[in-house]
Amino acid sequence: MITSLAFYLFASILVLSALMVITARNPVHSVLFLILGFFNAAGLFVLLGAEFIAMILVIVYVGAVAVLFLFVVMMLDISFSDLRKGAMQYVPMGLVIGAVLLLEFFTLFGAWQFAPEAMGQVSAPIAADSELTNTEALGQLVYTKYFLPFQLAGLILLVAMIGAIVLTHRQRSGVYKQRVAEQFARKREDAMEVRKVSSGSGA
Amino acid sequence: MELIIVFAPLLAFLTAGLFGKQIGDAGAQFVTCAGVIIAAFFSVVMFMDVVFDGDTRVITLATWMSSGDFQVNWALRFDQLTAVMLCVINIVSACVHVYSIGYMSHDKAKGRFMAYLSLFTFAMLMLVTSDNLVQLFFGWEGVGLASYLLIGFWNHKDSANKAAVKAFIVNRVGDFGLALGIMATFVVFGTVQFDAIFEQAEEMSALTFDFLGFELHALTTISLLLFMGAVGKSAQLGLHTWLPDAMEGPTPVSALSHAATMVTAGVFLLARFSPVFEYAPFALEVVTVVGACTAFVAATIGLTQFDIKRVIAYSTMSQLGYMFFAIGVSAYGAAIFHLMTHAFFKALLFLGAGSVIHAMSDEQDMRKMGSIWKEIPYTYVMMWIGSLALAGMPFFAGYFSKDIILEAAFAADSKVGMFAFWMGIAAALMTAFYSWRLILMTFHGKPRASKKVMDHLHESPSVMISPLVVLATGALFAGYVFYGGFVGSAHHDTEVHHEVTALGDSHVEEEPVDTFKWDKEHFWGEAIKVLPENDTVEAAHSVPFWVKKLPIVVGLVGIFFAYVVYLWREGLAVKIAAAFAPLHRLFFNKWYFDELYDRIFVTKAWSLGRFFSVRGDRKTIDGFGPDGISSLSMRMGGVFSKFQSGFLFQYAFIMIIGLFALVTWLMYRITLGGY
Amino acid sequence: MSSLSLAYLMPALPEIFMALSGLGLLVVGVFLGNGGTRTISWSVAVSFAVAALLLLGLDWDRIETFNGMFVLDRFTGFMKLFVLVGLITSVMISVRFLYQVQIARFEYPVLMLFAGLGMMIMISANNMLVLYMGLELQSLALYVLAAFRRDQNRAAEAGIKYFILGALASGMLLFGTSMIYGYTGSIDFDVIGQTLANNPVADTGLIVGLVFVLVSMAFKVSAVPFHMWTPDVYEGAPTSVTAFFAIVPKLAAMAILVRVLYGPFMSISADWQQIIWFMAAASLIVSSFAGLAQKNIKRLMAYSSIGNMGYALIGVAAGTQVGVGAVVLYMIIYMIMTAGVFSVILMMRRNGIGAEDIEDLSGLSTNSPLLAAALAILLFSMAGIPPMAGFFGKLLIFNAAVSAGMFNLAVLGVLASVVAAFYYLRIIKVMYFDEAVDPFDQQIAFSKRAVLLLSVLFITLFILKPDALIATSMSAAAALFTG
Amino acid sequence: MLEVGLSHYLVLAGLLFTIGVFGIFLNRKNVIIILMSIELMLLSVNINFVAFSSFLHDMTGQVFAMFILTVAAAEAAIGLAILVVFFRNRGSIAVEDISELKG
Amino acid sequence: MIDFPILSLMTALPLIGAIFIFMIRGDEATVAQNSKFTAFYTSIFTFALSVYLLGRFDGSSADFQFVERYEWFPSLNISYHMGVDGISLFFVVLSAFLTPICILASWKSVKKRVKEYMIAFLVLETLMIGTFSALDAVLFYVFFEAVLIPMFIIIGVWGGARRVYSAYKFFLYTLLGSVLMLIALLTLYFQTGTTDIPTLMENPVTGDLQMWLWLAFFASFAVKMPMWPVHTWLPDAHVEAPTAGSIILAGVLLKMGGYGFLRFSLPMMPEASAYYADMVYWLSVIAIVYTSLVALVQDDMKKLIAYSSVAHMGFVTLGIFTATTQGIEGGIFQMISHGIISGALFLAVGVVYDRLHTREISRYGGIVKNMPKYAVVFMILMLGSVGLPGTSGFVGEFLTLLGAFRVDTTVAFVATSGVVLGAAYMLVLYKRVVFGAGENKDALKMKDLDAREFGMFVPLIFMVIWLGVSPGFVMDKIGPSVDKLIAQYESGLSKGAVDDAALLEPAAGKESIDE
Repeated sequence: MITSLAFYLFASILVLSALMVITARNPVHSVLFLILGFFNAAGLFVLLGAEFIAMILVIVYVGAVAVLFLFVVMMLDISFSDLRKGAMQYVPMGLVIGAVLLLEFFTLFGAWQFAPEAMGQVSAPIAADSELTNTEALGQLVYTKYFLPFQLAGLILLVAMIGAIVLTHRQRSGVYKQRVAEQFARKREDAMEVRKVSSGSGA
Repeated sequence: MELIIVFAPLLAFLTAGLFGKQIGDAGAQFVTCAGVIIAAFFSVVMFMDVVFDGDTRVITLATWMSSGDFQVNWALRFDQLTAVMLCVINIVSACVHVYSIGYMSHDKAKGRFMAYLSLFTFAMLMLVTSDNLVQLFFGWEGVGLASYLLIGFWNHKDSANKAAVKAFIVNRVGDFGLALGIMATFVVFGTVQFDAIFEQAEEMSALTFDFLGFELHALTTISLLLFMGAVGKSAQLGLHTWLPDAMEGPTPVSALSHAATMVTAGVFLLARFSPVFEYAPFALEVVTVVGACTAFVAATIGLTQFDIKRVIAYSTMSQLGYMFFAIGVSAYGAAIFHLMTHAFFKALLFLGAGSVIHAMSDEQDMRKMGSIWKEIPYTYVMMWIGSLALAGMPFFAGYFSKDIILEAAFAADSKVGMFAFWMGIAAALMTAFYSWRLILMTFHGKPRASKKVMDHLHESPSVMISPLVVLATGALFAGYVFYGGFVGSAHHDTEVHHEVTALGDSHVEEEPVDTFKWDKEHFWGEAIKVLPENDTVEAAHSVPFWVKKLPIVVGLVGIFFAYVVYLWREGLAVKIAAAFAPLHRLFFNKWYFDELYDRIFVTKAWSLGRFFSVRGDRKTIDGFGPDGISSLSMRMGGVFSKFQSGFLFQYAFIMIIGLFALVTWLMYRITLGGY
Repeated sequence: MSSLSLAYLMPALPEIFMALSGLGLLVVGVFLGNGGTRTISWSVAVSFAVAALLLLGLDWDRIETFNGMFVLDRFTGFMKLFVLVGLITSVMISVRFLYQVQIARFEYPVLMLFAGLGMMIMISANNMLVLYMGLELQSLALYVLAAFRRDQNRAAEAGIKYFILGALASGMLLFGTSMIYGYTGSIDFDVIGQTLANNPVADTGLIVGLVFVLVSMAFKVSAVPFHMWTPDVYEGAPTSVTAFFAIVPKLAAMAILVRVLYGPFMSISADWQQIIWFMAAASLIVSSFAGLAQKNIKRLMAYSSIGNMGYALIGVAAGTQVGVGAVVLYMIIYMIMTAGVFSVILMMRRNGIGAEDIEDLSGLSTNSPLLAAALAILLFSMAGIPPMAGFFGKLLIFNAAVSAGMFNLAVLGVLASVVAAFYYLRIIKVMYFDEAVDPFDQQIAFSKRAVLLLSVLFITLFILKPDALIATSMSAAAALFTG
Repeated sequence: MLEVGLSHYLVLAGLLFTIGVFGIFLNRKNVIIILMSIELMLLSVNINFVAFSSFLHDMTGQVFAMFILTVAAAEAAIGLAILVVFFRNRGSIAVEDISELKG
Repeated sequence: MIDFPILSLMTALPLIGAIFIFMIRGDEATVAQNSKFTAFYTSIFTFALSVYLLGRFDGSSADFQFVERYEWFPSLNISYHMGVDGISLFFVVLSAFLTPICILASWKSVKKRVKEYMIAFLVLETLMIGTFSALDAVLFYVFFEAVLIPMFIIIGVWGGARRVYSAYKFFLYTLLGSVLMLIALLTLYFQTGTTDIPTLMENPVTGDLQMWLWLAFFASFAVKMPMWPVHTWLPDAHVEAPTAGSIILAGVLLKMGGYGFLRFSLPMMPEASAYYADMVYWLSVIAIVYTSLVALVQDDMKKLIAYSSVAHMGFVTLGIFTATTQGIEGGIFQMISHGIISGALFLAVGVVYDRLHTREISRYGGIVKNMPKYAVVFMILMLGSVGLPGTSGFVGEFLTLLGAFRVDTTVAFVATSGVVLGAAYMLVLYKRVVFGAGENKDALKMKDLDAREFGMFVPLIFMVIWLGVSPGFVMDKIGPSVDKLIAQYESGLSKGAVDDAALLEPAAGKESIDE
């Protein structure tokens, strides 16, 4: 019963905040609603017994991704005064499509069926009585069975890093940096020039 | 010998045509004349062989076409009919060749002209010697071509070119029928070879076959189709319009091809097909009616024309009408007889007219002639002979042949026969009238030409006159001499028979006179077939007296009227014309055939062509086809690329719609679609 | 649980080598700085070559590793081999270009290497998770490459569009995967396949999940209506990147599409055949017409690639071994043609500035007849006119369609090919019939010449011994059907 | 209804997914919102995976969700980087401004 | 029978020549000169080979001769299979005969990009010969469609003012037709498992499918022929193409359609051929009358002749689908004859076009004065086109009509009327161009044929007359093959009837049960 209530609470806040994400005028608000939504989703995951996912959702998403969003939103400092002109032209059709799509999801998900043998062929059954914590179980799988995707995830993050750097990193020409080696290599002759100034003319 | 007859003109043509520059004009004239004269000589020899010895033969030269059961050979057939034609063609042609030397002496392209004449002769010979329909068609079209070339000889003249094209195309209309006739023959008989066709004619006489969706009597259909070809070539009513225009060609051409030979090809064809026509009585009736009408209509037009050559041309047409209704009443022999005599006197008339034109510095309008008979006496005489023969005055060639035709028509004892007879009589009256109209207007009365022309007036050189003499001989005696052979009969007209035998004697000295029978049965052998019940020529010998004499009477009446109107009472002609104004206008305008055809066919063809070209091809087919599709594609390309608006949300939207559509469709199919 | 023995790693040797060499080259690149771009580029090309050799050295009979998540068989081996060939080509023809447009940064080849690695993994994936990871590895690298010319507005725009739509597509992939997982309880291809084979009447949820997966793959191969990114990205991305996009990822995406459909989902082929049918038809129609309106040759090539994917999808839709063989052959021929065409497009530079409009080719046949002739041959091949190789690709595709009874698709395909021929012809027309304009810069890198020459030779000489490649393609296809 | 089952989670995920999708094409103003919509979609996927995982008693779904989170983070990084590049060029990240390439 | 692959050699030789020309280097004039000579000698040599081929051909046999067969796509059971029978023999020879003439015709008139031009022509020759000697459907298709490429280039690069439009139209139109054929070919392949033409000919398809297949083949060949109403590309293509292009287009390319009908439609789909025969008849007849009328009003010489080609091809399709010996032999003969005559006519137009640079009929007139030789040549060709007996045009036309008459007199009747119209437009053309007072001074300044030009016409005219007088040379060699074709066709019909009966039987039985 409590779980049910919790579910409805989390779910309704999640949906509402999701709606706010896409409708809020101020992108900063959107990000904040997104964070709210993530928190609630984390709650749902806890309800489902997936504590680890819930935790990383909070840590990775709220802590990193959403903050990154916030950072970018603020950095880019976009004026949001001009309203969405002409955006309404898609709304009616979008609503219709959305409604039908939702209806389809409802019918589909409202009576979800597993394949008859689905239960029997799970490859990594969840241990029955908390022999392993959720995190331990995940850890065991990730480093053994899912070794390949794990490595790939590393590469993906590497690529993301390279990409982010290659796209945004700039060598600014007007920035003064301290170059120690240069400073040491500097000699007196380089710094000083002795000129003879002929009389009668300026320096 | 057979090859020489046919191919000597061809060789002459090739020599003169290909090497005209090398051998020069004189060389060309010599070669061509020699070629034709040699051919003429051997033709006479051949005539003896075939007619007197009955030595008919077929010489196969080579295979022409062979496709499945369709076999056509290049072959030369020499039978009595061919022999007659050979003589007529080669003799007239020889005369014309020689005459042309003089007539064309001022022309720049003498060699070309002579070459064309020889080509024409060759084609004509191929036509008459062919042993099958297809080769006949070859000659048929060949003469058409040669006539086209000759009519358009003065190719800088637009009128000549137009006339040439017209001649060819109108002839083609006839050929269209002929070609269909040949095909029908092949389909019905399984062959196009004459003997094979004729052998089967009788057994096929009840056959019907599908033509244009109708179930028609086969032999009648074939006959009518062939007749259509003949109508075109022989300028019968309906397809005659080219003939008067063809007078644009040099006069020797008119004499040779548009009087003596080519135009008679139709008669020849029908005579050749007598074994088939005999079993197609309806076709014969049609031929009779068309022939009779032609004879009449052409004569009416002849009454009103002023161009000397056109008058003769209409008279030619009229005479051809006689020949056709002769055939229509199964008097094939009579038709050929008239063909032969006509060849002589009409060629004579034409060449005489040519001589006049030559003398009058190329003037052809009779209204600008007159009072010149003293200046050109030989020509004048020749014209008289020709006209007398044409008018059917006794003892001239035309008398014999025309009379027998009219008698045969009468003797046919049928409605169409009588119709033909009376039309023929009417035409005979008019013929005599316009013949003398021609003579009187041309030679008598006051001089109406300019002084300059009158001063230049001169008699033609002997190279032109001598051929006239040869032809005049024919016009004088051919009828009398050949009457027995062509149409005579041992049973009824013994008198003529005996006389002719005596005359013919000189040619056939080695022949024992008593075994030689100079009558039509023997003369024609198997070349012409007449069913016994249709033998009108035979019956013609026993028609009532008035029938026999009526043509002479009307002829005389015609001549008399001509004198009245054109010599004794000048100005009467105008009054008569005014009195019968509508009729005169009708006649003068050639019954409006040209205008009618122009309106129905020529203009329509052009406007239809333009319609198809612009509205059909460009607007409809291209408009809805390639051009339409391509512009539609371009427009669609524009539409599709407009979808590519550059707006991200739209792209996403389209993706979502795609997804949505697929999901919805599948769910519909699975849940509701009863899958 | 098997240890990480060498035998365990062997089947993935080329990939492992690529990963290591990528890491190594990255380090080297950092030391060399951007001046080392050329060196790194050629090193990357060499790495690809070595990987290809390693791949050839392996036994291609079906073998699985990494707990059944990675598979090497004739099909994957063959496709990966050609992916590597395409990668080598792409690197070769882009080196000079990077310097020309001043984006010579060593990350570029390294990213290509990682993208390539992602494709290799993706092709060999035997598990939805690996598939997703490979796909993302590839995609992320591609997003960056698209925007690589960061000082240029159009490149950045291309990057954004590609990225956002790509992310949307991978969201769909995941959503679909989750449904498949939810139905079968597994993400392994083999298990999914087994489950579906046991349940011939598939569940709606599963099919909808498949639709989502298919849509994301359709996005990768740019099938209509999920193609919207293609023209913009092709036009906006730096030309060398466009060349790369056109040559390689399509091949990889088509390979994995085929593997997914003909592997786990083979038993419900009746369901997905219709979806593919629809996508193929839509691609053919849209690309052929939209191509007519293009002026930019890169954009035109985008539509051309959409159309070509349409043809390949016809083969996919056939649902038969012949169909798959045809797809393999078609994709390979398409890749080779595209490589040739893009090497020409990369040569289109006038006074140091890239020319991208079709009109810029005006009168090329007088200025450089050989180049024009080569391009004409390639374009005729693209239009599917015999005796060029492109014709045989289409021939096999249509053959597959006909033998699967899909006449309507075959007819649509040929009709679309006629419309498409129009825009290929337009380029030829511009080159041959129009008046000459200024000639292009004459200095052309040897590598581009070589690629062009090889491509043209392949296209023209294919006819002499077509069976070599056809038979191989067919046997590659057979690998999907024996397992 | 009160008993929360699998379907509840799935429907919730569906709802979130739809909202995410809507966010993409209804938004005209700011690309960042689109990125956030994508995050919402990924979240819905994660809910799906975790829910299935829970109800199937199978860890695989959670493993998958974990990797999705990882990749999503990487994606976000790349996406924002591209966005920054674009902003530097154009001075705007309004969706309607991203329309130079078209046709 | 023969120990070296003559057909492959003939096919490859021009290509080798083209490669040779491709490698010629040097300054422009030298390249042009050398290209011309290389092309000419290559084509002459090819022609010599074709004469040899003709000499070695066993006219009494209906079999394919000079057969070569090598593996090509063993995995798909498609092979490189070449050979000729009586039907294809003369098309091969015709191609080889016309190419040197084309090259001569372009000797002076083509001034730009001579090298490419010659390459295009030699490649074209390769493809033409290949098309007619291919005995594998896929191989045939490869050659058949590849022809579009050089022709497109020829029209587009060396063509007239609207060349681009025409080149596109030509290319896309014919491509559209042929791709549908490709699908049909594949279906045929799927049904029978082979693309080998002789095998397919012996095993005609039956049932409903062939109706569709036939239509697909028809789409291709009808466009190529071209038949009404898909003919509109032809006038445009002809008008804009350079002289030699028109010669080849009219002389050979149009024949591919007719050849296709004979090779594919008739033997492989006999029932459908019989079923659709009426439609073909009427399309042919419409083509004859309609396009003749259109030809009548053209102001452009080439366009007029192009329309006349459509009309003449109408006779061919008419003849072919009568499925009678005369019809088919006539159709083939008509194609050969038309190839020579219309090729020569286009050449004749080219001669004056080279001098006056206009094709407007009204700009000419009276040129018989200054160009008597030309007038004679043109006259003979014109007569050939009109179908005067004694020229090759007559034989084909007459035989096809004869065949048609056997089958349907109404059709024959209407078609024969085309003969009249044909005479009309050709004579009017001739009159307007050659005869007349000659008001255009430029036209009267034109020089007569020079030796090269005259030399080109001589063989053409010789052929026109020789084939007209003695067509047996050709017909005898065609005969056995045509007989065999008809036998196949008829056995296919009867077999089809049996099959259909078998198909109907169970249905009938079922019906009776239901009742």
